[in-house]
Amino acid sequence: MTTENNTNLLKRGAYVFLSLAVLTILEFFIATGRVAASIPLMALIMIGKAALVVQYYMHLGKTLQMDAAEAHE
Amino acid sequence: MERKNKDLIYASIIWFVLTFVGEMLLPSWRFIASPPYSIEGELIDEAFNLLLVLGFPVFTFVLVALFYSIFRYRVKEDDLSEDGPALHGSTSVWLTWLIVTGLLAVIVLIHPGFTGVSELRSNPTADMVVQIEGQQWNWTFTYPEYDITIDKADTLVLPVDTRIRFEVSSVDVIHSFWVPAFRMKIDAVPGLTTTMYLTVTETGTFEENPNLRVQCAELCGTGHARMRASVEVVTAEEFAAWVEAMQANAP
Amino acid sequence: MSTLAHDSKYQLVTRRLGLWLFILSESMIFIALLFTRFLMQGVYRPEELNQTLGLGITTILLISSFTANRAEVRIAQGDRTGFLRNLAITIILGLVFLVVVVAVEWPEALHFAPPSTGYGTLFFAITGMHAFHVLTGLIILIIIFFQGKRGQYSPEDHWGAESGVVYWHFVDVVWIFVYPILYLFGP
Amino acid sequence: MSWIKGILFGVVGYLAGYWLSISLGVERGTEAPFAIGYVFFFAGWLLGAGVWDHWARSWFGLENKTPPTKESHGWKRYFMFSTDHKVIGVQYLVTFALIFFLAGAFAMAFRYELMRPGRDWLSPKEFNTVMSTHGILMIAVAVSAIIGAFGNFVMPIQIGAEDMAFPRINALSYWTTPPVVFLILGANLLQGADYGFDFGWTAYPPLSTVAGLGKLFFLLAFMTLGLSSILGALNILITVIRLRAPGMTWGRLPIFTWGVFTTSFLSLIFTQFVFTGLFMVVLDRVAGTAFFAPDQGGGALLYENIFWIYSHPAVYVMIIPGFAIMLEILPTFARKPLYGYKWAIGGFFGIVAMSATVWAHHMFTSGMPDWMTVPFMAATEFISIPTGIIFLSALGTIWMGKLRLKTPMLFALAVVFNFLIGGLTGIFNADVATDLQLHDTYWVVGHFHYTIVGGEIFALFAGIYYWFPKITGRMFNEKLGKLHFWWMFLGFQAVFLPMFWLGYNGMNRRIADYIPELAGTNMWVSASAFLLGASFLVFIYNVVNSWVRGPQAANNPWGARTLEWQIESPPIEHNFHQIPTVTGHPYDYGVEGSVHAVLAPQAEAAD
Repeated sequence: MTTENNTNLLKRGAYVFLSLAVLTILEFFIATGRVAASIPLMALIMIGKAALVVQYYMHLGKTLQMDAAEAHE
Repeated sequence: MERKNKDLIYASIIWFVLTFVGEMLLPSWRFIASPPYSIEGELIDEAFNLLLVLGFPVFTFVLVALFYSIFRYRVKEDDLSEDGPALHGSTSVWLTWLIVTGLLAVIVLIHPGFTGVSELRSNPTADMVVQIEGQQWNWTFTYPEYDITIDKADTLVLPVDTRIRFEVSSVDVIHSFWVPAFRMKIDAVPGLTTTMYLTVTETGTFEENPNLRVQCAELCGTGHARMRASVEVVTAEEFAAWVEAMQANAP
Repeated sequence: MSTLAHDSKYQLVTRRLGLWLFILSESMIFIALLFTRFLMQGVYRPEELNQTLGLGITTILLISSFTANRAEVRIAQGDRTGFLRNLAITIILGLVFLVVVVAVEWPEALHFAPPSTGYGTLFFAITGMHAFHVLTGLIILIIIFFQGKRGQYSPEDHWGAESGVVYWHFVDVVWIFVYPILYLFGP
Repeated sequence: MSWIKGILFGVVGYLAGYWLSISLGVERGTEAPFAIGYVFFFAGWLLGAGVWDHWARSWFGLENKTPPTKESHGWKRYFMFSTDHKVIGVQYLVTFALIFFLAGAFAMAFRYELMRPGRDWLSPKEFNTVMSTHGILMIAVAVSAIIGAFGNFVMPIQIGAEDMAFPRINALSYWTTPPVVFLILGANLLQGADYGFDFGWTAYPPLSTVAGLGKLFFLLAFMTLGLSSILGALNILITVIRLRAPGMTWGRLPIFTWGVFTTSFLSLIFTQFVFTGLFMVVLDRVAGTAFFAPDQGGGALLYENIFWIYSHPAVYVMIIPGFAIMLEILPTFARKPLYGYKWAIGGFFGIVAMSATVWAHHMFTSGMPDWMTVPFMAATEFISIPTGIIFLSALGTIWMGKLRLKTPMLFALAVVFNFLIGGLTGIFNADVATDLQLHDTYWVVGHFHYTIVGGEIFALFAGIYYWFPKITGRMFNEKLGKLHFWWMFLGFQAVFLPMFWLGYNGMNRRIADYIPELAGTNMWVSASAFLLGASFLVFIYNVVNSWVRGPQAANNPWGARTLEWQIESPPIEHNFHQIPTVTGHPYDYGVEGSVHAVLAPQAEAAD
């Protein structure tokens, strides 16, 4: 892994965090009634947030990909 | 190949004969020791007997395949000289097997499965209500129409030829209201009122048939085993007399 | 005897898969508990519930995930100081989260939703189970911190740090579900 | 020795936990300090048993001690925190054999009580506890024995691996089990109101939330067992996925390995549900929560659902490894390929996939709504289809074979016979109408003993006899083995066949006393039960005697083809001198020129 690559990773981490923050605040406003919407929307946001963390912070995709790449070797 | 066919034919004949004889004898086998005392009980006994009849060919099939193989193909215990033929079963064999087992499952699912459920549960009407309340470790029977409550009862009196709704509840832990002679049980769950409908068809007492008893069927603590009461099914006139006597006795 | 199984890269993937299966198994606890929430109470939530405080601790946990991610990237880069700094922030944020939940949130909830009520039962059981996971996560991160201080991890081999961080993210993911379901969903 | 150190650390941990909870303001005399104390006991036990010496020291910058090996510790390694999968396998096997006999002794005790109606040798509460102890200990055996013993000993060799993927987690999952037994027996030793647990192994609330320290012990024990099961499953899954030898493709995996592999999915995912359910009961007891208070929206049905979401898949956790051992042994002794290898694997996957969809068939009488009963009845009937595949596979394998009726083969054939009865009687339970009569009666007792004892425990014994020469390097006495088989087989039929009759004719399960009309059959069942119990004396004598002074066993006494038979008996550390290369199918009996594996590839060939 090169340093440049890692700088990108840091940036990506920040973007992911920003998205999470925005989504959380959105959730909060939905719940407190300042944005008219419903439980399904909150559920959707919640799943989206979890997917962001799982994919970009926990590298699920990468883990599975590495495994598949090996199988082809 | 020839030997294979011969074995298949022999085994099939044994299976067929065994199944035939068995199916002839099954109806006279008195597995169920005492008669049902309710319409629902008759239905459940019929379902039971039907499942026996349907299950028997499967039973004999596996049994014949198993024992035919054991007796026919047995070799000396340390004989490693020869391997058997490398059979894997063709797709058609497997598909046939899947279809046959699947069909069997579907058949028992439709009848007695679905039909049983619909017959047992489709008629929510009753001539009479009896409230059953379980507590550690005795039963309370209430006849709301007659204003009779029997606390820690030792006998449940029911009129014959009557469709009864049992409303079952519990004050402490889970119990289960079971009368073996009626073939029906329903749990008494704290916080819920569960219902069970049945039509009593025969008169009788616990002394005549020990299956005429209320038995707790869900482990409920120390006194579980002896949490029972006898059931007395009486004629309408006797029941009326009993009701009158109970009401007269009430304070 | 040298085999594929001993190859460090191969082993790393094996361990990652193991950790993921563990996470899958652990998440079943929360799936069961969160389903129970709907079964018992539907989407009922008491009016007195402090949603803003919930937002606050959610934010704390999210930031801690962010710094945990930075810590992991730093050690992969070979930047030990950055790794330790980010990890320390993560640990402090985690501690703050735990303290707020136990010392502020719970005493408050005791008033309007004691454990003897349906909602209180769920609230305390779910946040308690989560707090227990936060605690284990913190212990793991603290051990990793001191190991890192002793110079244990390298860009090539930092599985210990990676696993702790992934677990920490898992704790965060659980909270991502717990927060809306307990605090925000409502009739 | 890990045991002594573990108990020592555990007691210290318990005292620390107790003290901590008291000083945090938890009321003395309630159950909470015990529960917290146990958590610390458990941690202390694991640390003392070996986690500290061989694992945790490195977390604190200290040097780990090396795990015990045959060279360094000899037979003592069996009592230590060994990370060798073969040692752990033997530890599992012996421990669970002991638990099995102990649980059997409890069964003897309550069968003695049930010999005559009205007998009061055991008080009702003692009866309930003895019966429940038998239940939960046997559940522990059924869940862990095959997977723990042979899943550990045999499976890694079968796939050509040196060890499990995570040897230390493997040791951890074994050392998690002794506290289960401590707790269960501890509950039996308590006095007065704290004595025992009287709610069966299912622990339905509200009965299980009634006060009594013994009940808390039970709940903690069951949760601990779940933990062990999860860790073991995780290890097995990763080992099979990652550590197969070169050439060991999924299509060449021995069927036993497939069995433990598919089973492990169930353990890994569903055990957490029972853990959660029991956790809720513990919370209701010690923390005053209201999960099972009906007026708060919870209640008994909530628990029943969560409990059976685990506990029905759990019966497949028990039986699939049993099927797998049966299918492993049949080809060897019929000298024919496993009939429909791929279909059998499909059968396993079918069972695994469907097992999570049938749980509420345990609740037909629970008062759950009607719209739930019908789908669950349907799912239950359909799970007979994948089970049928296993049966055809077994029957096709012995059909036209060269059957050598050695002891392991006899046990394997008995699995077919017993499970046939167990499976067919299950149809009566699956049908809603007949289940209204049969639920919670001796019919059910007969049914699940035919499936789990007749299916799994017979397979366990088949496995013990089959792999005994490999594990010990010595041969057992074949005559005594056969004697044990026939004694156990006939005794088993005599005990459990009459139970079907008892159940339909009015004997419900878990009762300390019954109506006098059922006396004759109960007398017969009890007498047969003692006979069945006595058959294990033959087994114990045979195994102990053969282990100590049996004749040396050949490397491959059965003429089997899978990898574990191509290496020394007993295997060397790390199993293989060189990792084998798998070149063919494991069950190609009667196939010209098929070779399952090449063990030591020639140096010339590589050139």
